[in-house]
Amino acid sequence: MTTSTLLLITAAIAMIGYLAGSRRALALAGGRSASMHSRPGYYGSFVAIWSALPAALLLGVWLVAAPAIINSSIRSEFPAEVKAQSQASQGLSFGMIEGIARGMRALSAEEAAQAERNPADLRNLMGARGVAIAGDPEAYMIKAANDLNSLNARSNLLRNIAVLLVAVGGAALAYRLIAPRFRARNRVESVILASLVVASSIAILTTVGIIASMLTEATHFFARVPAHEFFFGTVWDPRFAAAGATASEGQFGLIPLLLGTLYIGFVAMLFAVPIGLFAAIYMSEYASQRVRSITKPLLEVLAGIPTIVYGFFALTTVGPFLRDISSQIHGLATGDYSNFIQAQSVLTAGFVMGIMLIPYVSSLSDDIITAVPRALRDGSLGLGATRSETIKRVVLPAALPGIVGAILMTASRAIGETMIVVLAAGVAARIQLNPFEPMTTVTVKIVSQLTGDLEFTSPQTLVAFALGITLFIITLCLNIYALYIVRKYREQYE
Amino acid sequence: MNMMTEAAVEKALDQRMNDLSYKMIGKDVSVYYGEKRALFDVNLNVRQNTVTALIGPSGCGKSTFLRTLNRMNDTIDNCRVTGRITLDGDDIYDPAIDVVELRARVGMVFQKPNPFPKSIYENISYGPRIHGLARSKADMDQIVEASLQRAGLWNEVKDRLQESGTGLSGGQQQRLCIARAIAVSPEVILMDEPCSALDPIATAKVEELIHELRSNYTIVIVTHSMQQAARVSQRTAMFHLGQLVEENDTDKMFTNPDDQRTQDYIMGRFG
Amino acid sequence: MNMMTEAAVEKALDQRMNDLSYKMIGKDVSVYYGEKRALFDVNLNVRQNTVTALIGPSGCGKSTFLRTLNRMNDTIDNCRVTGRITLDGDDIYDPAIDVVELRARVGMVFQKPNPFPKSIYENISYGPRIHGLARSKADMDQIVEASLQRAGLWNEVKDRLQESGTGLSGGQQQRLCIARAIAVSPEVILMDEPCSALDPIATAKVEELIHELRSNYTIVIVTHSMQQAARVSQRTAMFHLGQLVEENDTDKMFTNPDDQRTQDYIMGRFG
Amino acid sequence: MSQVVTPTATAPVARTPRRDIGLKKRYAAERRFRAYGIAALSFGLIFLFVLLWSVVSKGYTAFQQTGVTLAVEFSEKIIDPQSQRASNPQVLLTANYPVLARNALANALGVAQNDRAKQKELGQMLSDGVRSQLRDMVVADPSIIGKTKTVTLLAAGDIDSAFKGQINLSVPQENRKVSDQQVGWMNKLAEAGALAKHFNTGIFFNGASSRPEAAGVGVALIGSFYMMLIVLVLSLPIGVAASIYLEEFAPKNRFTDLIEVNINNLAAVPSIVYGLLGLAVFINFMGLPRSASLVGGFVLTLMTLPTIIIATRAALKAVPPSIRAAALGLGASKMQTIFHHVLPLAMPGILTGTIIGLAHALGETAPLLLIGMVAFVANFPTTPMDPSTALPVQIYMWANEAERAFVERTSGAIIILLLFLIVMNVGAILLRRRFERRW
Amino acid sequence: RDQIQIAGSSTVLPYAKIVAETFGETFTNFKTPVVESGGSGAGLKEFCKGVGEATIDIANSSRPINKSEVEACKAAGVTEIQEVRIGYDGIVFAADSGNGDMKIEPKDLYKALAAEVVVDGKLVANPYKNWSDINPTLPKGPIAAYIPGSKHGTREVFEEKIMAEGCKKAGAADVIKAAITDAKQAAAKCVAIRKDGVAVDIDGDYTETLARISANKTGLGVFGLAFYENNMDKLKVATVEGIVPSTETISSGKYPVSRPLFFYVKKAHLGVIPGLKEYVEFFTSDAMVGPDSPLAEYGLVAAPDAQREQVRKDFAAGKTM
Ligand SMILES: Nc1ncnc2c1ncn2[C@@H]1O[C@H](COP(=O)(O)OP(=O)(O)OP(=O)(O)O)[C@@H](O)[C@H]1O
Ligand SMILES: Nc1ncnc2c1ncn2[C@@H]1O[C@H](COP(=O)(O)OP(=O)(O)OP(=O)(O)O)[C@@H](O)[C@H]1O
Ligand SMILES: [Mg+2]
Ligand SMILES: [Mg+2]
Ligand SMILES: O=P([O-])([O-])[O-]
Repeated sequence: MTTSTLLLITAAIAMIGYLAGSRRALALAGGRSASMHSRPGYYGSFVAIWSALPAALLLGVWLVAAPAIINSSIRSEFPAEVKAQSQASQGLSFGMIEGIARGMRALSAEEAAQAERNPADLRNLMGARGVAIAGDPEAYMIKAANDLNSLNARSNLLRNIAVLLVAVGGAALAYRLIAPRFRARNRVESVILASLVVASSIAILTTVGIIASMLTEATHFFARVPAHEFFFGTVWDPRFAAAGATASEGQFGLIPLLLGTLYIGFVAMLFAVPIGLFAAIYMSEYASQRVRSITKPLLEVLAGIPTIVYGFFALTTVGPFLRDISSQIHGLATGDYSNFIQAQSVLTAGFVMGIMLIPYVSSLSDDIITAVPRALRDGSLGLGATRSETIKRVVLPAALPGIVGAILMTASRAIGETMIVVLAAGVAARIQLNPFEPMTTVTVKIVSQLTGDLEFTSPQTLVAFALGITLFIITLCLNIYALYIVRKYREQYE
Repeated sequence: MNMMTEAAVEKALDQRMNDLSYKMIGKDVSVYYGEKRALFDVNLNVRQNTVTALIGPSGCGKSTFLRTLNRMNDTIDNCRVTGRITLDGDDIYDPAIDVVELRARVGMVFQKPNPFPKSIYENISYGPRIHGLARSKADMDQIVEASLQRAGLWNEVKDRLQESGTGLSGGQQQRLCIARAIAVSPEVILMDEPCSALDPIATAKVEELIHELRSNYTIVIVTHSMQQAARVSQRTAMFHLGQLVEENDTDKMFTNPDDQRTQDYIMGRFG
Repeated sequence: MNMMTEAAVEKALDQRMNDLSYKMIGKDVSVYYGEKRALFDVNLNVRQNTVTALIGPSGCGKSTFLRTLNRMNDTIDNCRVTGRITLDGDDIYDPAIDVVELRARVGMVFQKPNPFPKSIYENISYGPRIHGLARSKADMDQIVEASLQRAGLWNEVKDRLQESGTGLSGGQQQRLCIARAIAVSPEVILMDEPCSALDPIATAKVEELIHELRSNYTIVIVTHSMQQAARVSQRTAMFHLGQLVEENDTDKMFTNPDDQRTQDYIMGRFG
Repeated sequence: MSQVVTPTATAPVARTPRRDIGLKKRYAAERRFRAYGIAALSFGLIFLFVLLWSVVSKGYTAFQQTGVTLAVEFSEKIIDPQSQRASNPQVLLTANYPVLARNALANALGVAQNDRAKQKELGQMLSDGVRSQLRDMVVADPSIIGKTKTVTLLAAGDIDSAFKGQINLSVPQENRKVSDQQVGWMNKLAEAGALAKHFNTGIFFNGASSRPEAAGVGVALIGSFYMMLIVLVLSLPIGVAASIYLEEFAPKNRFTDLIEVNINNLAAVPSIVYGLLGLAVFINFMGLPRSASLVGGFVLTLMTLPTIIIATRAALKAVPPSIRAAALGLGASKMQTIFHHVLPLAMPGILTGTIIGLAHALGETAPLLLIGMVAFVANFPTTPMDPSTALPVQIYMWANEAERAFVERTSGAIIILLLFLIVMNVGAILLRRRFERRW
Repeated sequence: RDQIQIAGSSTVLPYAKIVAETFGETFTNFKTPVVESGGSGAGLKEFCKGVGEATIDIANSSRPINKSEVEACKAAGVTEIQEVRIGYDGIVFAADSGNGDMKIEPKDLYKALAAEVVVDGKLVANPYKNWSDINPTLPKGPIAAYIPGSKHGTREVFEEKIMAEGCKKAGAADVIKAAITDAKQAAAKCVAIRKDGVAVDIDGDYTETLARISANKTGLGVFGLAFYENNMDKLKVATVEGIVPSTETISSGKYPVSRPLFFYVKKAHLGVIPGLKEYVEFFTSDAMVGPDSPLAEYGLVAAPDAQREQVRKDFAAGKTM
């Protein structure tokens, strides 16, 4: 029986439990289910949960634990000289044994016997069955493979019995608990609530994981580069240190990257927020249902275009266009046709990124604005307010928390974006305030330091982790501030 | 009740007013919600400086008619109005008409109180501010206080003007909405059951307000209370199943109506 | 009015009931909205199979008290209740109590009609469905029809059961909410001004419903109409500024109240 | 009977002077406001069309592929000179099939067998993929050996580009990859009808290849499909469940505030960091295989979750409390209230979050880099545990290829990705429209 | 695991892809290897994670593995690493095809791109604006150069073979040495690139450089030979010290700017991962990396015969680092 059949059978038991539980509840109620605490379905679900949940848990544990146990028991049988090798190479041998075991299952009984007698034949025999193994196996491996196969078979049998027992047992236990005053709904709901909690904890686990996966490497970085040079440094110039010819350490100033991140993000928001918000307002308040139902998904396509497309769009179209137009303007004004907007610039990146971000603002805001009850609009319109006054003073304030949520999400996306910045604003880390000049962002550097030719043990690569953690903390602070603002201005309608 | 004597005075006044011009004229007004027809060729005129009461069983189209008078029906997606309604002789459904101005001139108090989720102060000051009716903060404070006073809410909320309007009790919200509407001093005030959530004393206060307003404004009020209709209005219109059954002097209506259905309704014999 | 004679019969009945146990007992109930105290140590008991009317000026705490009886106050963020309220002897604020079951037993009609943005049919059938009160589609149809009939809405909506409940007129929405509440046959029904948007006939219909329900259910009703309180209730409680001023037999209350304030309020002398 | 008064019966009244409520200015503001709306919407749409146009105009040619139809002689002399295929099937696999194709081409163009230089140039006109194409034919049916069959072979990528006019043929021949001789042959074949453009099914169904003419997004499509399925199946329920808990159940305190802020913050984590996380957790810790779409799906799920949670929470917040009160008052449990009333009303917002989150996940490359999905994968994955790539990865990799023929294919792959996106979102968009209601 | 897993350099990727694909077609009982891209450093990092089925088998690299990396490898249990040199990558300078002939000397490029140059015996911030300011034979337009960003190994080669060389030839090295005693710092000064936007770092691939050159016609870009050969119709290549870059001039060592390419194999995996040994043998065969092979056709500069033979021998002998 494979795992999926087992799961199917467990599900079937749960299903039967559901039906039996509901039945029993109905019977107890004497047909008047109102005399029971909960609806029959809840009793059914209660039984089903008690049958499926422990069984699934057991199965999960088994799936994790059994291979580990079998692995160690096979390894304990390894010949002494193999045991003397490192854990890693033992692991490799085990991998090979697994391959052989897979192959043995494909062989017929006599072929298997032949292989056991003469290990040198094994590779050819298996090759003929389409199972590739890398080299000629050693003699002990065939025995181990056979052991592995039989252990696995035994474990699977045990597992199936245990899981099915638990499923049936759980169902029976729960079934017996059914009584008129038994609060099945509450029990079922608390299981649902527990699963909601589990779902929310994934977000927390993710955070923990992100921090943990960056922290050790970041500390390695700070062991090599003083923290103050990183946090307060104004020059970003990590020298190339691969082959060591010019192996000076370089400078890891965070400030230019941070400024670039905030600046480019700001410019992007400058395009995305007004455009997205006005588009949302127009779609939800002015446009006909038809127009809205077409334009909204269309705008959403903007969020799905891969960012590399935006990047090349900026690189080949927007950047040169801005550069040329600036030189024309400059020329008309002063007679000197030199451009004041660089082809790669904060403006180019902000603009193109802004386009990508439009749907982040527009679609969600549109939903939230639409959800504002009509009575509020009527109240304002009935006082003689124009549509725009109603929107500005009544609808938008009422929709504020959602809109701020959308804007925060947009800002987050702007901070996390790489490809557009690389292609539109370049990778030069500089401190300056002219939007027509290139700058770059923290994210860009995280990606490029992680994916380059750089020696992975060097601070040049490790700095990516320090950058990641720092960015994480800075955006956290910005978000806390945003939450505070929302709380302050929230208007809860009835 | 001392209102009855007042009503007599009103009646005399009414006689004089009768020959005054109509403030609003509705001719062959029909309203459709999608396929469903909610009003059937209603012809009803609203006299200047008069209180007109609309009565009729629930669902007969009173609110619908009221909303046609300041085009609040426009905000309902599938709602369609035919016929002609004029305000001071101008067709309000004329595309050239300015709905915003119309609604500023024809104010409305809705059946379900709908305070903005803002502070009580802002609820009231909202209208005056958008119309630019207050020249200064002091001016505005004064408007807010006066409006709340007139709606009989001032005493209850004067210490909590900065709290949210949605945190008020049902009756308080209703009075807040009345105060909000009168704060912009419209020429015509449409009130959809303004006293439904009010206790007798608050009701009396609102009725007093209506009396007071009447000399300068035109008022149309929907009410389910015959007594209230009799007390506050000079003219009464009776709706039934989307049709205007009868429109008449209030006195006549309640003593000797022309239509049998009116008679029956007032006597409580159908609904 | 023929109700008066009925009221006499009721009175006789009431005498018998007086010694029956209380359905709900409120002891020293206080409610705070944040800092603000809305109820001050209210001691009010609700008798079984009796209609109790809550009266008092707008904003005095009637709705607040009503909401404490089925813990709807729980849903208001900053609201806090102290004191003890029991239903059939069980403290309903006991952590062990199942609020859901409580609310299924103590149903509520809100002051502002709040239909679900679903079809009329679904509005009514929702409660019975979650409580498993219907065994079949036919059963459910029957419940829906009966509830709408009893709330006096059936004739108006029987052809449009699949249309949205939010597309009804104000009074229709109110009756829809009444129908929705009685569809789950709770033991206690709390009604917050159930007739505020209803015309006299619809009101009469609802009052008739209350009469009818009374023999099997316990009813608490908030009303602003003294007449209504007199007509439908056996017990009346008068609130003022968050305090329970007096609770008494309705007859006594309206003829010879113990408290001066009650007297004044009923006479329309304050509010 | 209603009293009918004709409007004409009323005498015109002396109108009281109208109050000045600043209408002129307010209307100007109103018009401006509306114009901003139209401008904003048009701006977005115009750029969408500009982008689409720039992609489609460059990429539509990728859906055509130049092929050469030739009479190929499956000569035994070349395939199996020693006639040992019966005993050793291996010879059929290792035979020199490109020679068959080259000979066929030489025949068609009348090039002598012994002109080595010309033969080499001829060979370059055909794709290297002819080897496996012809081999597969022979292995499938060894009886064709010795016969002549008409076969359509892929032209080499450079010939394809030249034939589509994408190589500048006006530069001296040493500055381009196709020689004048080859161009001459190409034109000759085209005139004879042997060389023509066909619909390029390979771009949809082939796996990755270093030869542009044989390269396709097949593996990437499957990988993206698996990943999107995983993302949808995991992130939507988890995201909605987490939002429900946080918005409706969680006590409002510092800790839940922290969680809220933290989730918002997760949205700002650069996507490559999710790759780091995936590498650490799923590959190094849990021991899942590299380059597998399962891991990719998990990583993208984590990346998408914040988007869905933020959108869902905003939508839940926007549901009026009166609806909740109505249901609770009927004795619905909180759970029932939420699942029966609140969630359906919040559905449009949830679906928007899903649409945007999935769109983002579909187009993301960086997190896949560290878990080994930015890779050359030629074998088709059968399960999500097998190595595969994703559409944006294929686009990214093709965009970095040197060969000219990959330029149009890059745009072609983008078109395929957008089509995938549209197919993926259509359901959600329709569903969202059903849930939208105004009240 | 029945599939070879390779990761590393994006420069080696195109070659590895060709080999992998041909390998898969030739050895039908093995699956086609998976070749990841992601940079030499990232590839080596994965390589040095340890041995076992969960780790990669081969790391491609456009630079030799570093000592500290070998140590990190050892620490993780990857003790036996076999190095395979596959050939050379030529680095060429090219401009848009619309430009006239370009002849580049390291000293001219140094003057055009250094942060500080020597004028009248003194170090000053680079004053040059136009190519022709430096050398009248160069084009008239403003200087613009698109050079590999510091994440690329090519950058190092560029600094070593052009900047440092040019620094010496232009006589700046002596002036710098006179001013700065610390040899390391002096060397760093020599290769410091100007930061006024004239020299633009490219962290992306050559396609990006090509796009930038198409958008800015007077710009000079740095490309790999293979990339250039595929885009000859759009590019005009520059001679360096009078030598035209080609596979011949590079393999003979006449053209100065090139770098070796490698891959690294885990010896421990050789007997365990099916096809691994065969793959390496296939890769190093003349049919793949010889002068007339598909890789050479693509643009790889083949190593001299003796070197290729040595590589094969070393691998067969199991020579580790
Ligand atoms: N959510 C709330 N937040 C703050 N204060 C509230 C809230 N709800 C009610 N109040 C206040 O509590 C007091 C009692 O309100 P309640 O709604 O109980 O009055 P009520 O007797 O029902 O009045 P009405 O007849 O007008 O409905 C009022 O002063 C009201 O403003
Ligand atoms: N938005 C709507 N969509 C569809 N039908 C509607 C809508 N609003 C009202 N109706 C219907 O139109 C009719 C008239 O409604 P209206 O609200 O005018 O009644 P009403 O006289 O105000 O009643 P009530 O006293 O109950 O408020 C009713 O049958 C109602 O159901
Ligand atoms: Mg109404
Ligand atoms: Mg109330
Ligand atoms: O990817 P590279 O290591 O060759 O730059």
